[in-house]
Amino acid sequence: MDIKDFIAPFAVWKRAFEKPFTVKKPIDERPGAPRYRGFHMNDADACVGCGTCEAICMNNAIDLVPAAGREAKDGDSGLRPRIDYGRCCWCALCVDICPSGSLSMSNEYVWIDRDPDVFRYVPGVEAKPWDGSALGYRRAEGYRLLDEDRVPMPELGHAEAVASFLELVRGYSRAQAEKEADRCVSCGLCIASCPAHMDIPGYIKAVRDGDMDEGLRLLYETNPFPEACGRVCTHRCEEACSIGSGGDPVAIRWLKRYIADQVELSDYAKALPRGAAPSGKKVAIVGAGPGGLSAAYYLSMQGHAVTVFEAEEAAGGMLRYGIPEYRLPYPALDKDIGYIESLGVSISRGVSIGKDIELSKLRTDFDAVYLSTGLPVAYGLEVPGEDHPRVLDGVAVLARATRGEELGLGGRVAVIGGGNVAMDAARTALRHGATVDILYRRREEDMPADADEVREAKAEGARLVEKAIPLEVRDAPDAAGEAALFIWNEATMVQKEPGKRPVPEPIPGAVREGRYDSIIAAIGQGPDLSFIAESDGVPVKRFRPVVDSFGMATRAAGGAPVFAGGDLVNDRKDAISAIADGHRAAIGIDRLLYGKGA
Amino acid sequence: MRREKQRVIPPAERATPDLDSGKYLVMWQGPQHPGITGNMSLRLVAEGDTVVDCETHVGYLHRGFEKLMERRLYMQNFPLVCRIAVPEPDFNEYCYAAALEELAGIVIPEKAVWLRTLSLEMMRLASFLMWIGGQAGAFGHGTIAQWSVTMRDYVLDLFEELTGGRIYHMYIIPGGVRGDVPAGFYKRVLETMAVVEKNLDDIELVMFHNAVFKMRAEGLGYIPRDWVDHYGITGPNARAAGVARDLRKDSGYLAYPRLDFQPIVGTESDAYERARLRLGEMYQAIDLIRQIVDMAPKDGPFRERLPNPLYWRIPAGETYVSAECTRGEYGFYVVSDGSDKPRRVAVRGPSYTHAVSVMERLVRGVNIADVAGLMVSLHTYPPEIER
Amino acid sequence: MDATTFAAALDLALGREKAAVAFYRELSAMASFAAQKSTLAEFMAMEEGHVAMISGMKAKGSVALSPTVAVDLGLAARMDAEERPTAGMTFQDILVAAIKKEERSGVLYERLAEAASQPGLKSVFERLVAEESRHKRYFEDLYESEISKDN
Amino acid sequence: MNELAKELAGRYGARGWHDIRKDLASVEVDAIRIRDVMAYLRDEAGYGHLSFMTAIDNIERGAFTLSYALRDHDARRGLIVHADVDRAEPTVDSIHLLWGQAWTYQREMREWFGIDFPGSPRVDEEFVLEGWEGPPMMRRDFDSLAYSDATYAERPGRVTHDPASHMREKLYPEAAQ
Repeated sequence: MDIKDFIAPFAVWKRAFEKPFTVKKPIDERPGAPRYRGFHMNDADACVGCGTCEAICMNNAIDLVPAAGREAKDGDSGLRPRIDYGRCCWCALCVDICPSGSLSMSNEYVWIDRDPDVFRYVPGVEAKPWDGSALGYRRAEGYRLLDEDRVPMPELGHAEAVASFLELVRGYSRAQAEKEADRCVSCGLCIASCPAHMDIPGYIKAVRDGDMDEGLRLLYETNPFPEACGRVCTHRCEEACSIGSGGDPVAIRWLKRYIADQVELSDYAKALPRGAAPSGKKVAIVGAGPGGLSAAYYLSMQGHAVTVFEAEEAAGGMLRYGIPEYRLPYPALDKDIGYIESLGVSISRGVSIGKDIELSKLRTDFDAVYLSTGLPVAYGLEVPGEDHPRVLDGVAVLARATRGEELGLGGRVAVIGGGNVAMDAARTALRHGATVDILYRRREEDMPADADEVREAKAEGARLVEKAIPLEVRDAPDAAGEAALFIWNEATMVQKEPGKRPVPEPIPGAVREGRYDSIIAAIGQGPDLSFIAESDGVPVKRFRPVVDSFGMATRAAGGAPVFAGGDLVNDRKDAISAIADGHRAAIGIDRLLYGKGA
Repeated sequence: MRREKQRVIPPAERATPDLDSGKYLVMWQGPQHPGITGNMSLRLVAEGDTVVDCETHVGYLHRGFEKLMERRLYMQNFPLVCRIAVPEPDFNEYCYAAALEELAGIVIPEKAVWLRTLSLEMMRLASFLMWIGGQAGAFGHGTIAQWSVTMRDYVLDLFEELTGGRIYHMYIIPGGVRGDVPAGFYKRVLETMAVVEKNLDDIELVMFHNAVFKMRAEGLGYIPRDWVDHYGITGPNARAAGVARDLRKDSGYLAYPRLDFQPIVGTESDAYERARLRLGEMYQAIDLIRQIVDMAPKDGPFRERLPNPLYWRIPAGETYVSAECTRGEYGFYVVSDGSDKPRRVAVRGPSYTHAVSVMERLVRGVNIADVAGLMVSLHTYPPEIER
Repeated sequence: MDATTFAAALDLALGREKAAVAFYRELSAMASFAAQKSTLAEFMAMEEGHVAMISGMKAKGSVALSPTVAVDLGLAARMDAEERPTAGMTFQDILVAAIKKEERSGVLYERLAEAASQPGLKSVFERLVAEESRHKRYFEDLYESEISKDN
Repeated sequence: MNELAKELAGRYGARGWHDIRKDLASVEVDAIRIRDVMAYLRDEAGYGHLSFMTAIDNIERGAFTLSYALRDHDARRGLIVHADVDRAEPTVDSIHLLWGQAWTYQREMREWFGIDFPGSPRVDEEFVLEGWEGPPMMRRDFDSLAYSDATYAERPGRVTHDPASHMREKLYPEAAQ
C-alpha cells in the first residue's frame, strides 16, 4: 500500500466532465444492426405454407394457420406461419431453413403493447410497421440449411443415347438416393398434386431409412406401377415440391424408381400385404394398361377374381406401346405387371371387346366391368393430302417399334406436334438413324410435352420448328408415294383475347415446305368407343363415358354395373391418373359388390 | 509479507455449530441476484460477523437443458445451448458444435476457425468486462461497473453487427459460422478495442491502485496451490495460484496455436491477484483480437454444408470437447446413439466446483461483508452448475 | 338473292338451321355406335334450339342477336374441305363436319349482308354472321381442347 | 494397446480402451473397481484432474453407464472411465475422498438418476430440484413433455395445421375415407 493507492481513485472525477455513454431515447434513436434478428417478416406470395419453419422451431413457437384470401392449391397449402413471441427465441433457424426463402427478420428492437395477444401474428398477412424493412436478418449469401441442388441423375450421353435403345436414365445408387431423399422436408405439399395422392414423404423417408420393404409397401398402397411411374410419371408432385420453391425440386420420381429397383420381384410378396380371402365375385376389366391393371390389383387384393381383356398381344397399354423402351425398358414394366399377375389376376391377351366378345356378354358373365381402354385412335392432320402414304401416325409408329417391326421411316422425318407422343416418335426416329424435324404450331414453351422430353429430343439432335401451321401434304415431285412435301405456314403468336392463350396467326406469304421420307402426325389421340352399344346403357358424352366420383358409368338392369376410367374419362390423360382412377374404381366396385354404400 | 499474514486456509472439515445455543446467526445470502454471481443462495452460519459454516443452494436457474436436449434434433439444440450461460454463451455454442463435428467427422473451413476464435475472444472480453464491474461493485465501487458495462455494450454492438444478436449470438453453428464479417467490420473492431483498452487503463488506475480494494481483496479467498487438482479448479482461479494451465495453449483448439500469447500466471492466489490476472487477460483478449483481425482469411467459405437438419443423424459415439472460458474449463460431453437426437449431453461448467465445493470451504472464517466479494472473485455462474 | 324482306331473311336462316338438324340426323342414321350417336344428338339438339330461337324472332318481328363476331381461331379455313363422315366417324370427323358447316353458313350470310341494300336487312344478316361465328368458335374451341391437344 | 491400457487391464480388468481422438480415450471397468481405478489413475497415472462425472441411462440394457472424465494436464490428454451399474439397484462406491468436488456430482446423480453413492456427503439432500416429487428426471423413462403437459396449462389460442392434411381436406376431401 503506497500513497498512490489513496490518490489514484480520485481519477474517476475526470469523467464527470465527459459526455455520458448513454443514449437519450427516443431523441437519439439507435436502430438495430443491419443483421439484427428482430420481428419476423414473410413474403406471403413467395411462401408456400410448407411448415418447415414449424418443424425446425425448437420452441414450438410457430403454428401454420389458414391465411385470409389464400386457398390451398397445387404447391401451396394456403397456410402461413404464425409466430408466438411468447415462445420465439429469435434464433432464426426458421429463416435459415425456409425452402422458399420467404421468411426473414426486420431489425426492429422495440414493440410494446399492453395486450399480450398481439404478440402472436402471421407475418406478411397481418401488416406490421416493419414490413418490407430492407434491414434485418437474412440468411447469409451461400448459407442454407437445405440443399437446393438435386443429386444429378447419371444418364447416357446424348451421342451414346441415340445410338441405341438402352435406358437413358441409369438410376440412383444407394448413396445418391439417400442424399436426394435427405433433401425432402416431409411437408407433404406434393401429395395433393399427385393424382393417386401417393404417400410421397412416407416413401422418401423409407429411402432415407434404407427400408426398401416399407418403401415398396407404401408405393403399393396407392400405385401398383412403381417401376413404370418411377421412370415415366408426369411427376406433378415435383412441380408442387416446396424445395422447388427455392431450388431444384426433390427427384420424387427417381426415388420411387430407386425403391422399386432395389427389391427383386421374387421378394415383393414378402414386403407387400396379402390379398383378402376369395369373395366369390368376378370382375372383368377391359384394357390391360396401367389403369385397368391398377383396378385389377386392388380388386384382387379385396379377394375378387379378376379377368383383364387386352386386345394387344402384350399387357401394359400405352406404357408398352406408347413409351419407347429407352424411357421405360420392357423388363421394368414386366416386373410391375408380373407382380399383379402373380396375385392371380388373369390377363386374356389378344382378345378385343366388341370384336371377339361383346360388352353385353361381359355384363352377363361378370359381377362388374371396368373399362379402361385409353385413347388408341390417332387424330389426323386434317389438311389436304393427309392420306399420303408417307403420312404416318405417331402412336402406330411407336407401337410398331415396340413390336420390333421394321419402321422404314427413311432418312428425313418430320414429326408434327408438341406432345409426348411427338417427342417419343422423334427420338425413336433419331434412334433409327433419321434426321428429324419437329414442327409445332405454337412455341416451345407452349408444348404440352414434358420439358425434359423436349430438352432431350433437342439434345439428341432433333430440330425444332416452332410456329408452323400445317397447310398441306403433297407428293414429292420426283418420288411419288416414296417421299412427300410437307407445306406449312410460318405463324406469329397473336394475343387475340385477353386472358386466353395467344393464337398462331399465319404470316401472309411465309409458306415453307420440306421434303420428308416420312411425316409422323402426332397431334392428338381419341378413344375407340365402337364397342359400346346404346343397349349397354353406358352414358357417353362427347366421346367420354360419364361416370360418378368412383368411376361408375351405369348400374342399369340387364347386367353388371360398368365402371370406366383412365385416359378414356379423365382430363389429365397420364399413367398416374389412370392408376388413380383404377384404384378409385376398385374401391367403388368393392363397395358395390359387398353392398357397402350401395 | 503483509498479504501472507492475511491468508487463512480454512479447515477441510465443516464446523458443527450448536445452533440451539443461541450463539450463532443463520442467514441466507440470495437467491436474489447478488451482483454478478447469478441466482444462487448461501446458507451462512455466522458467529458474530464471521462466517463459520456455509451450505450452497443451487437450482434457481435450473431449466433442465440436458433433458431438453435429449428430445430435440441436433440442430434444434443449437439455439438452446447458448442459454446455459448468459454472460458468455458462445462457449456453449462452440463446445456443442465442435463435439457434433467431431462425432460426425466434419472439418470446418479455415475461415470458420478464425471467426469462431474471434467470437470467443470478443466474448471473453465482454464477459470479463461484466465481471470486473461486479467485482468492484461487491466492494462498494459502483463507478467501475458503469464504465465496464458500457465497454461491454460496445463489444456487444460488435456482436450485434456480426451475428444479429447482442446476448445470445447463435453464431457458431455446427459446420462453421452463420455468416461472414460485414463490410468494414474489422475496422470497427479495432476502433472499439482502442476505446476499451483506454478504459481498461482507467479501471486499472482507479481499481487496482485503490486502498479500499486492496484492503478488502488482498488475502481474501486464498486458494492454496494443492487445491487446484483436488477440487478441479481451472481458469484464472488456478492460474492465480501459480498453475499455468490454459486449454487454449494446452489443447490448441481453433486458431490458438497460430496466435502469439502466453498464459498469465499469478502467485498470490487471493481475490486481488485473481482480479489483477483477469484484467491482464482482458488486455490479452484485446491483443488476440487484433492478431485475429490481422490474420483471419478474408476469402473462402465460412460453413461446411451439413445434411438436412430435420434428419441429421450422428454416428454412435461419445466425445468430450472443452475450451478455456473466462472461468476455466468449459466442456460438453455428448453421447450419440446414432439417432437424430443426442442420447446424453452433459455440460461441464467451471463454477460447478468453484461455486460449491471451493466456495463452501473458502467462506469459512470470512467476514459476512466479504462473502459477496469472495464469491465474485471466484467468478461463479450458477446456471452452468444446474444446467 | 331472294331474301329481300325481313321475313324472307329469317325464313332463309330458319331453313339453314333446319337443314343443319337434318344434317346431324342424317349422320346419326349412319352412326354405328353409342358415342357417335350421343354426340350427334347433342349437336342436333343445339341446332334445334337455333330453329326455335329464329322462329321466335320471326314471330316477334325483331332480331335479338349480339353483333359481336367471335375471334376466328383460323382452324376452319385450313381444314380439308368436304370430307363426308362415314360409319366409323371419330369425334374429330364429327367436329370437322360441324365446323365446316358453321363456316359455310357464315360465308352465306356474309354474302347476303353484302348484297342487302336495305340497312335493316343488312344488319339482320350481319347479326346472323356473328351468330354463326360464335357457333363455329364453339366447335373450334372443342377441337382445340379435345382433338388437336398436341399441336 | 498402450501401457496404461495394459496396466489398467492387468490390475483392474479394464477393457475396451478406445482412442476417441489423439488426446482423448475411454476405457471400461467394473463398477466395483471404480474407486480403486480412480485412485490409481489420480496417484499413479497422472490423471490428477476430475473434469466431471455423469451417467447415461442405457435403459435398453438395464444399466446406467457412469462416465468419469479425467485429465492429465501435463500430458495434455483426457480419459473417460466408464462403469455400468444395474439400473434396478444402482449403487456405486463414492470417490468423494479422492476429489473435493466429487460429492456434488454424486449428489446430482442421486437426484437426477437415482444412483446411490453410500457415504458421499449430503448425497440424499436435494440438489437443484427443490420440492421435486417426480421420478429422477434424467431417467429416459421420465417423459418431460408429458409431465409438462400434465402439470402446466397451455396459453389458449394455439392451433396448427398439418399442410398435407389441410390440403386433403380442402382439395380432395373424398380421399379421407
